[in-house]
Amino acid sequence: MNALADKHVKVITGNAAAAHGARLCRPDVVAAYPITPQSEVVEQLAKWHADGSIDCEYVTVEGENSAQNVVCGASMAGSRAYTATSSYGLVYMYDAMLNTAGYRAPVVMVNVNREPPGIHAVCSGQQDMICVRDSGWVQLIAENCQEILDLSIQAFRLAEDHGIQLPVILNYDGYYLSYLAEAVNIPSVAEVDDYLSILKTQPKRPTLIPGQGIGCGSHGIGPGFVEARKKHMDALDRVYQMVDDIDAEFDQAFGRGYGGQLEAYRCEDADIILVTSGSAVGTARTVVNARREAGIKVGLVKIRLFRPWPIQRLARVLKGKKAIGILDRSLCFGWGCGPLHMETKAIIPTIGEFIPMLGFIDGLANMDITKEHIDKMIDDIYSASKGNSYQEVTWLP
Amino acid sequence: MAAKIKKLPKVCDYFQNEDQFSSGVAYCAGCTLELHARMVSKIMGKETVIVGTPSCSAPVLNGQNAAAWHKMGHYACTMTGVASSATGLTRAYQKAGTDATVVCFTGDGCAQDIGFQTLSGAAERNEKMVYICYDNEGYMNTGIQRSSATPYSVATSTTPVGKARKGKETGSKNLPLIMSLHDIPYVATATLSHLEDYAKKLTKAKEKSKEGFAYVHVFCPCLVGWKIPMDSSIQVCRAAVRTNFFPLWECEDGKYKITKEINKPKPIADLTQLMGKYNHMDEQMLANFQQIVDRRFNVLQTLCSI
Amino acid sequence: MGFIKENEKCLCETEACWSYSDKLLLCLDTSSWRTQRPVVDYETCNCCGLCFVFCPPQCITEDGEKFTPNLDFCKGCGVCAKECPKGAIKMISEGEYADECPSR
Amino acid sequence: MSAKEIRLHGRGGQGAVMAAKMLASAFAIEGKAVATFPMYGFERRGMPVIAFTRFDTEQILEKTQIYTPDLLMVIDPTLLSLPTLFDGLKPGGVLILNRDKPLADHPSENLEKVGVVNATHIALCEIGRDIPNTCLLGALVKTTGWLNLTSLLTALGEYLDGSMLEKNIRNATRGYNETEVQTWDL
Repeated sequence: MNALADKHVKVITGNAAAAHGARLCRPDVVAAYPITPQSEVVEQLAKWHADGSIDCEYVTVEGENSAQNVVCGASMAGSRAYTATSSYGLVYMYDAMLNTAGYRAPVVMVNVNREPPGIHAVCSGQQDMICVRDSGWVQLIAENCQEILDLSIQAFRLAEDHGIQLPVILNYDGYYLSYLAEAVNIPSVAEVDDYLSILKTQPKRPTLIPGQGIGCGSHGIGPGFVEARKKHMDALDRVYQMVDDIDAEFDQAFGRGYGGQLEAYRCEDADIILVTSGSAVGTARTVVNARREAGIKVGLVKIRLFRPWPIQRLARVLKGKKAIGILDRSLCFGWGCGPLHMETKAIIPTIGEFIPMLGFIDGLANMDITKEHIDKMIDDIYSASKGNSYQEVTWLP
Repeated sequence: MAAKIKKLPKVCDYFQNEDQFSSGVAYCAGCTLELHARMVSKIMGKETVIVGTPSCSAPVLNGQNAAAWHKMGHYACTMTGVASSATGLTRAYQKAGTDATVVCFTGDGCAQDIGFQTLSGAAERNEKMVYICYDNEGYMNTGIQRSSATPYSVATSTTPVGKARKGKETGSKNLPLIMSLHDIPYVATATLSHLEDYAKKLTKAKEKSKEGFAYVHVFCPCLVGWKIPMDSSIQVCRAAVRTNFFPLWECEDGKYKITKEINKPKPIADLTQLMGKYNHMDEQMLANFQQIVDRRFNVLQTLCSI
Repeated sequence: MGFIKENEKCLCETEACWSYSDKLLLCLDTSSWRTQRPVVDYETCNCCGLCFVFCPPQCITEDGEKFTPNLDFCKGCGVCAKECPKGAIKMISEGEYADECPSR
Repeated sequence: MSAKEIRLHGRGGQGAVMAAKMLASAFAIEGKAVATFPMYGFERRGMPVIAFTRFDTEQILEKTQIYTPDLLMVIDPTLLSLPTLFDGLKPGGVLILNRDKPLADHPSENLEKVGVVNATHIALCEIGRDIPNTCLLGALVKTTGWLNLTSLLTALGEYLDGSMLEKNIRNATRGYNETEVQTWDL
């Protein structure tokens, strides 16, 4: 295991890892508004800014809506722009997020997952990212502190790629990851510069330079609107391959790869699969390992790319399995199940066969997704795989 | 014997540019906003980036697909996001060392209402930009609804004249004064009847924006919404100044000054009679209105005496 | 909707909606809005230039000699006539000119 | 040594969260895998706070709260009366306690060992304020022997500098030296 003897390894929180990730990518403009449990990110960046150890414009805005508009504007003027938020803040910037996506501004944003408004809860939960699912952003989800840092770097690489030009949200669980301190390997700025240097070899995206008669955000009139939307969808299509590729590049450069769009953990010979995302994956790995030792052929799919949804790769992993369970930390209102569950159901035609699917809703509002819970889920999936009747959606605890 | 042009009016001395707009653009015939927009484009210089929102100006400021209506740099944004988007642009140019004058160009609906938070926030941070609010006293683009800039008693489609109520029951928010209390380098009011005063102020605002936030509040009558004859908009501007309804003043580095002193202010009825939106006013309402105008002017005079 | 196909010419060369004034500057035929036109009586005109500065679409031109409304763009609002201190500009109904060839 | 789980109980402002992080860093210095996180909603001075620290020779994958701790650290003596304090404590469990006197009775049947130190008193002497957290970390080192004092003192340097670092090094060292260990045969 990593030791602090290696001077690049530090015990830091998920939030600090996110801040380091941003720092290493050397953003030109950072704008953010503090919110629990994200505040540590903006505080850390502010501290580095005050120390003069990061060279950026740091805008202490008066609300998240402004934060999003600042980074969108800065990005369109050619800056590398970064913001961070959570929950109420995320939904407060919704109109501006749509703008950012429509402008194809390659902004990178960290969203520290927390329950959004409705029932007040200063607690973990992934409902916030579900609220902005259809905003046209790319959405990634991290499992642990190291991945938060690594994925921050990958997010800039992805967002700014000339073939993509889309804003990216990096999600990670509030509390369970935001405040979790683990040993994290922090690369050097030079290493990250090197990894991102490929962006400099690409054609320049259009930027709003004064005096050149350029306008940004014209009215899409008739076919112009349709064309812009179609291009956006096409770019999202290109994200699949790009996410796999840049993760492989990252593995080569830093020795840490994560599987791209998703990680299929012990899935190859598995009869049953549990699909989940975020911090719950770590706990699920330990349970899967234990059940494997007990002779149950169970595999685990970790969703890293939530938008666009990894249709093809997920379908390939799930094909031929006897039963699938999906663990959600949020709700899909109107479907009576969780969003990952609903999206997995939607790829049944791509899988090409019917497989029993069991949804589990757990981890709302800081409720702990325990090993016991996951054990029970695997029991249920296993039972369904044997042809027994099953409950389609189970709420835990 | 026909006269020859000896010299052009003084306001022309302030022009840095040709008119940057296309000759034919979609403002109503006789609209002061068109004159305003063209003046801004002449005065603000080459490195201007105009930040605008959905409003009467959007079909003129925003491009259409790949084509444009004017030659300035332009950024379209949401109603809430004018000052914040402009902040993003300003900071990006600062970081890159690019010369730029970022000019927010919005109506009162955005500045005073939905975008007020971001305006106030950007002013408090003293962002280096010019913010020009064209005040047409309501949401004119969407069908003449009231805004917080709509004055007392005005009939709009959301404050109509009925049996129980007659127009807007409260007065308007005094935004230029509020902005001056943000301790920013420059705040001014202007209107299109007093063009030299206006040009001077825009020029000063541009200079001051190198130091920080400059705010210019421009009284801009809307023919349709205010029920004014097509040829009379400039007259209405002039009457607004002469009645002290819209005094011309500036506040430079905390020092307030009336730039156009009115020796014998006219009664407010001289203004209201020019417009259909005040048609329902009775004596009592006029007296109330006069009181509001006098009170606000007194506050301004007091500030100018400091 | 042919442009949606791969490799086909698009309306916008970029991924998003950017406009370029040097490539295409749009222009409305605002002269068609007009129901009356300004006619200057140059005997009365003292060349003060107020029409020139107050004209909302800024379509009055000057050539060093005199001020002339550009009827290609004049919307016929009448602000120039109203603001003229000499009363040298009259707004005349377009009906009077209906038989003339269009000015452009 | 296999995996150990530690639960820290303190009050907002006493540095329970910081102590948990420092402890994690100290284990990391010794080459262990570590994971630590607090669980609270609002950050309020005086409100009871829980923090969790895990360390292991293997990579730590689980992200759950700690339900069956090997060790409890009680930073505020008044929290000893918390009815849920000993919930889940593993047999052979350890308690690190900030208190001016040893325990008079055996509070939990799974509790084998208690390290008691008057950390509030020591912190007031050494730091001048009631920040007993680093003193209790010294007590943990002494009571358990799970890590070396030097690792702990090195770890403090990752979070503190200048005179605060010196004061806390003295605070931790006195914690190590002045801890009284009580044991029970289970």
